[in-house]
Parts: sequence; C-alpha cells; structure tokens
Amino acid sequence: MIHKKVETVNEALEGIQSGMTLMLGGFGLCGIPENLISALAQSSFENFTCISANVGVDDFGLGLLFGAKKIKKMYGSYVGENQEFERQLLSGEIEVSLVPMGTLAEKCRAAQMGIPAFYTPAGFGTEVALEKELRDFNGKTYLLETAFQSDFSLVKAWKGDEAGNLIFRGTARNFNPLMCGASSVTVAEVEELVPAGELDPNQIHTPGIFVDRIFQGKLYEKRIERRTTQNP
Amino acid sequence: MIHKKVETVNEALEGIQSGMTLMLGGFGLCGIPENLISALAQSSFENFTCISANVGVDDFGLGLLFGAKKIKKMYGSYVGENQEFERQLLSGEIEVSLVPMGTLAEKCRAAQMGIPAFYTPAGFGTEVALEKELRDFNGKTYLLETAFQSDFSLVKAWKGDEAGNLIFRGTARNFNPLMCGASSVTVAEVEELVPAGELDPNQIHTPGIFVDRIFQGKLYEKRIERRTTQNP
Amino acid sequence: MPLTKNQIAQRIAQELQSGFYVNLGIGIPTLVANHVPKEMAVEFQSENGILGVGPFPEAGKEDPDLVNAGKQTITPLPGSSYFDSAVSFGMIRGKHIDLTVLGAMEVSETGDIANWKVPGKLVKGMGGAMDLVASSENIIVAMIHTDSKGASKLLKKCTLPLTGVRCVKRIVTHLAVLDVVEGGFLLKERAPGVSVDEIQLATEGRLVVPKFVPEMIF
Amino acid sequence: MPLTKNQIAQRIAQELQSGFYVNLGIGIPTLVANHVPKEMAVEFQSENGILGVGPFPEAGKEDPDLVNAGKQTITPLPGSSYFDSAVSFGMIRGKHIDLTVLGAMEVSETGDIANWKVPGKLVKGMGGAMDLVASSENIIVAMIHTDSKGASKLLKKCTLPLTGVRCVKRIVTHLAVLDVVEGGFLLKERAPGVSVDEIQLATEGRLVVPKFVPEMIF
Repeated sequence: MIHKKVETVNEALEGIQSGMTLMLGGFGLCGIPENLISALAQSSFENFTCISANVGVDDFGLGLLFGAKKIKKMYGSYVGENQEFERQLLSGEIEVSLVPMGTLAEKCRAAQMGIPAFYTPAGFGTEVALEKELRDFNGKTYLLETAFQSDFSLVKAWKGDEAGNLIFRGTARNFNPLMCGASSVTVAEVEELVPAGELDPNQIHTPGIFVDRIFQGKLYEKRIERRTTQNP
Repeated sequence: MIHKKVETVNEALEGIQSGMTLMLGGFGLCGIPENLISALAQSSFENFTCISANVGVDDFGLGLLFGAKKIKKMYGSYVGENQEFERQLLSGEIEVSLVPMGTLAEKCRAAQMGIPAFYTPAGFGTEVALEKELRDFNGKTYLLETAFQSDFSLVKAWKGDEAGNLIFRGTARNFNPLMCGASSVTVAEVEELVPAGELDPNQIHTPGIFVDRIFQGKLYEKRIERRTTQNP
Repeated sequence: MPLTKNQIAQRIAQELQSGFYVNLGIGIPTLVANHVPKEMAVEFQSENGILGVGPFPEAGKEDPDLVNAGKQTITPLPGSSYFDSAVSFGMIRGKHIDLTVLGAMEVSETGDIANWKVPGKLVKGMGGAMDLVASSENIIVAMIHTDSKGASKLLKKCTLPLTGVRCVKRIVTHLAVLDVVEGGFLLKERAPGVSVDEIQLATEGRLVVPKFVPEMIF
Repeated sequence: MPLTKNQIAQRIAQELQSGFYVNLGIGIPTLVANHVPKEMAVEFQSENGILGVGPFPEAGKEDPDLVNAGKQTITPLPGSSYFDSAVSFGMIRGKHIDLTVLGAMEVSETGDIANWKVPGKLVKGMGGAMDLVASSENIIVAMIHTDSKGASKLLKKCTLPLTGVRCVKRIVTHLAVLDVVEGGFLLKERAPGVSVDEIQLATEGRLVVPKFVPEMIF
C-alpha cells in the first residue's frame, strides 16, 4: 500500500506557490475543500489562477479566496452569488473565462485521463466558439476543447483511506472526482480518514492513484446555500 | 421511477435484427452477459458486427456466437484463446478490426457520453495509425479516434434495480459500464434484481438512465478462464 | 386571460410522457415538477449530479450534501443515483435526457435562444445551459411572451448573445404555445381568452397562423 | 552466466521505488512481483480494472469476478480498488503509472518496440500494449537478448510491426542491462560472467560501451 496520509493542512499544501493554477472541487458551497480554502486564504501566496464551477459566496467557499485577493484569473461556469467577486471583476482586478459546465467537467476529466483534446457541441454558434476550431461529425458541428493544465487539485471527499482512495457523498461528488489526478499534485481532505482495507474496493469512487496527499479535515461547516424545505 | 424490468431474455432482446452492431461487456470470460449470449446463439439472427474486448473461448462467452456463426465482423483488442474464431478468421469467414484496449474503452465511453471524437496517443507510429488523422498537442503526437456507433449494448452487472441502476462486482466491471447507453438500446442482465430504492444511490456504478431493459439472469456459470492458486 | 407562471408550468407538464428523463432549468421550468400527474413515471435530473430528484426536505432534515443545480436542498426518490459532473453532462450530451425545459430572454424564429448574458450587465455565466441546448433534441422554452417594457421576446433574430442556435422546438408563453418550424413560429394554441391578434402584436418574429388555433385546455 | 528468466525479473525488481504504481505485462514481467522487497510500498495495476493486485488465492477461494489482465484469478490487497476499463486506461494514458514492464520481440536502438504481431502468424491483438507504450514515461523491457535461432532482438530498426515508437527507456535481458540513449544501446551492466564481447555479438543495433561495465549485483 502506498501511503498518502499527511497530518496537517500545511503539509498537504507543501509546494504550492504564488501564481500557480489550482483546481478546486465543489458546486456552489456543496462539497468544497473547506480546510484547504481556509489555509490558502490565510497563506502568503497569491495570484492564483483557479478552475472551479462557481465562485462561492462573499464569506464562504471560494469567496474567502476572493476576499483575501488571492485570485487573479478564474475559469468557471456560473459566477453569480458573490458580490466581492463582482466588484473585483468590474474593477478589472480579476479576469474571468466562462466555460460551459459540461465542457468544464470534461476538460478536467481529460486532464485526469490523458486525453489532450475532445469535441463537444456545447457553445456552437455562441461567443464560446470564437477562436475555437469547429468540425462536423455525422452532420452536427462540434468545438475542439483541450484538457486543462494545472498545478494543484484541491478536493473534498466524504470518506478516504490512507492509500488515498475516496468515497464522495450525494451531490457533494460533483467536480471533485474529475479533478483528482488532473493536476501535478492532488490533495484531498476528507470528513473521515480510515486505514487502508476498511473501504470496500468495489465502492471506491476515486482510486488512490489519482490522489497524492490525503488528510482528515476539521470543523466542517458544510454551509447550505439555499435552504429549501417542504413547508417553509 | 421509470420502470426498466423485463421478465425474459427474449423480451430483453426484442428488436434485435440480423446485421446489427452489438456491444458486449466482459473481459475474457469475466463479467460477460451469459444469458444474452446464449439466447443470441440460439436465435435465428446472424451477421452481427460485435464490439467486445475479447472473443471468449471455444465453448463459452463470445465463443458461443462464433460457434453458431453469428458474427461477421469483430472489433476487439485481444483475440487469442479461441480456435474456432481463428479458423473463421483464417478462412476469411469473419473480418477483424483490432483496437488498442484503452482506445476501445474510450470509444465506448465517447458513444455513451456524446463525445463524437477524441485524441489518444495509443498506436502512434504503428499500423493502427494508418489512415488515422494525427495531431500534435504540447509536443506529442496523438491519433483522432471517433465514438463507436451501435444498435444494442448487452451487459452484465452484479446487482440491479427496477429503475435500471447497476452495481458491478470486482473486475467483472471492465467494459460493462462503458457500454451502457452507448448503443440505441442497452440491455442489462443481473445476478440479483431488487426493487427501486433498495440500492444506495451513492454506490450505483451506472445510473438507470443508461439502461433500457433489465432482467434477472439465470444459472450463471461464471467460468474461470485461468484458475491460478497459491499452491497449485 | 394570459397565463400565470404557474399555468405556463402546468401547460408544459402536459408535454411530459411516461418514461421521460427531464432536466428543468431555474425559474418557471422548476415549477413544472409540481404538475406531474401522480401515475406518470418521469425522472428529473439535476446537472450537478443527481437523477431522481424528489421534493424539498421537511424542515430540519436538510442535507448540505444533497442540493440541486439551483443549490436548493432536495431529497432523493427511490431509484435515484448520484454521479460526478462529467457523467451528468454525459447524460445530457449523449441525448439520454428526453426533455429539457429552459427559460429564455429571447428566442428567434429559427430556434436560436439567448438566455445567459446581457451586454452591459454583469455576467453570471452560462452554467450548464449551453451544454443543454446544444445537446437536447427536445427543448421547450418557458417564458413570458414580452419583456417588462412590453417588447416581444419572440424575434426574427436574437439581439442578445446566443446560448445556442437552431435548437428550440417549442415555446410556451403566458399567451401561447408555439412551435419553431420552417417559416417561423407556428401558433399552436392560445391562452384562454387571448386572441390571435394579441399574440401577433406581441410577436416580432414571423408568426405562422393556421386557420384554427385552439385554446389551451387545462 | 546468462540470467534465468527469474533472475531477469529479480534484476528489474531493483528498479522499483517505494511509492511506485506498476503495470506488469504477461511473461517475464509477471515474475517481477515475486521480488518486491517486503518493506517497499509498491502497488500493481492490472489494466482490466484493479489497483492493488495481491497474490493468487488459496485453492478453493478463487473468485470468477477477480482476475488480472492475464485472466488469472487473483486477490486484492488492503487499499485496493476496482474500476472500469476507461478509468484503467486513463490511469495509464494520464501518466499515473510510474513504471511499465513489458516483454518484447524486438527493440530498436531508438527505443521502438515490437511485441504484438508477426506477419504470417495468427494475430492475437495488441490488448493494452499500445496504450501502455504510448503513454508511460518509464518503460522497461524484459526479454531474452536473442531469439530461439540466436538472432539478436536488439536491432538497428525493428523488422516486425511496431507497438510503439521511441518509448523504451531500459532493457533487461539475460545478458545485460541497457539504456536507450542518443546513439544506441548504452551498456550499463553485464550478467555475472558475461563479457562485453558476448553482448556485442548478440546485439545487432549500435552498442555504446563505456570504459567500465560493471556486473549486475543481486
């Protein structure tokens, strides 16, 4: 068994540097690497390029990194819900590249799986297709999209073992498994870290080979973005 | 819940016709749709084009379809272990197209996921690259490969529910999940079929949306191709 | 009487068929789920990674790990499954979703749709909308026929940045049901008590009016 | 003395490092697993869909759902995982495998490899070999230096249909350890008691011989 466990979030982030490109798992505030984001927000590093589906809210999730002015460029798909992000965007402090969500997911997966490029129909006829190469297959037009290239993937799982195997929970899975192994270094924080052999090998969502470092996260807030109930 | 359960293997195969292209799950004799293969071998249909990793052995797996002379063209990756297949190949009765195994897997997945084409390095500089389009990304040369197109996917899972959700077991997973939803019609046979709601939605390998028909298989032989033990 | 938003959703629910996997966008489309006949087997997909979306949870039973694409807390139904975003959009791209219902700011008479960006206003992003409209073969747009200033949203040509081209099949507005056909918007049904002239007046794009245009039936 | 096949595997096992994920081909490469030092953390992948391949099962405990790429029954080790073939070859293509050990029929002095097809003989197929050699950055070939007729298998140029080009980094034969470098096969080590001349004689491709060529140490 190849041992991936580290004790602290600082150990987990060793080697990270200003100016790097980071992938961050999560959809809105669901399934985000809370401990890693907090540590980055408090670190001295900055000028990150971030790849993530969304931008969090003002005081949580990726919002903490925008609040701490750590991000200079953002690849995302839906960037509403965060006023500080909007302010920085309007003032020109940050640059944003918007990517259709399915394309974003597949660009992460392509990086993980060693596929340099693929074709997708999303964005044909729109400004997303500008400067993209187009090609017809079976009478339909597709865009050529390439794999992301990044330095660190920061993901959050429900359970993990010391071999780096991960199991996600519910819709907190989202982009997390796709970012594992899609960067030079992948760091996973988990709610519950168990010894190797305790997870059923048949139920593992992400094999440990895609994870370089794993640690037990602390004090999960798991904030709900839109609390909706049957009888509000 | 959308109900996918059918009672018999014949119902499961309704609409299949001679000359169609079929995907068949399994790796060697591991994880093969035994009931579906038997029914096809005994049917009046023929001239199939088959997509499968291997060709079975003479008297089991895909070998049953070769024995019954049901296959005219085979897309596979490793085709040893079957003498009747070899005889038909040498006599020109069947045609074979060999595909690198990773490319085979990704061509199935591409069909499933609506990706018309992708680039892979496998086969560069070899006869596999003949007539393939080549392209460089980041200093390395890749081949353009397209998604498979096929009529029926025949797969085998361990457990399934009436909504078509599938869970595979061990290395019997192999190509099975990648073929679900990769053809016009997907049929799954399972060792254990349970009502919807009995499988943990977090542990499902293939969501029911990729499966059109599901049935409880019978009399699984699950033959071992190479029985190896510690003290033989 | 022009339809309420809820009635637009109710009319769209009539398009559902047993066995449909459906993706509902944010806004009016979300309301469609409230109008599914009990006996009809329909499953809702939310593109963040769940198939078999159920009702909102009871108060106190919200699970932060169970949300829909609108980030609302939800519950799973029996037969549901969770998956990653690549699989989720694979379902969409691979044409496994039978019906997509979306809101729109503009639709053109050739089926183009604009629903993600207004120049000069802050962009929130396209989310999954471009994947959905580029992939689905059965797209219904749910919207109010005109904007807040009374200007038509059914146009000869969209003026806003596009989300997708030649993709919308049917439009249900507060005034009418229209199909996008060769030649323009084919008027299929009128809202109860709404005249063809009223619809014509509210439609900038070319309206194809058959001899008889029935009223919607609820 | 030229090495036995088992000794070739033993010498290759010296290339393992703690933390390596390793894919072993069929034949001599399979034997490498028998020579991993107990304290070394190495995980074996089998491309049909398991990471953490363990020993063969005890008699009577064979599981038909647990086989390796050679279709042999196996057992999983603690920390193992199962996955589909797309993920499996994603590990390979995505350069997550640290070392690939393969057999070969021919290797050229530029690192080309031929190991899947002999014209005129029945083709069994490339299986996963082309994916492996096109993707891995660390490929060791394990083979007998010469064929059954004594002809060299280390050539200027391969004569058989290729599996991959410019990909082999190191070759361990029954006579020598050689690296593929600019200029040809760099002779790194000799089998105990085997002379440089013997190796030269058995090597058709250009052999680069340093002043001192140590014997292998076991």
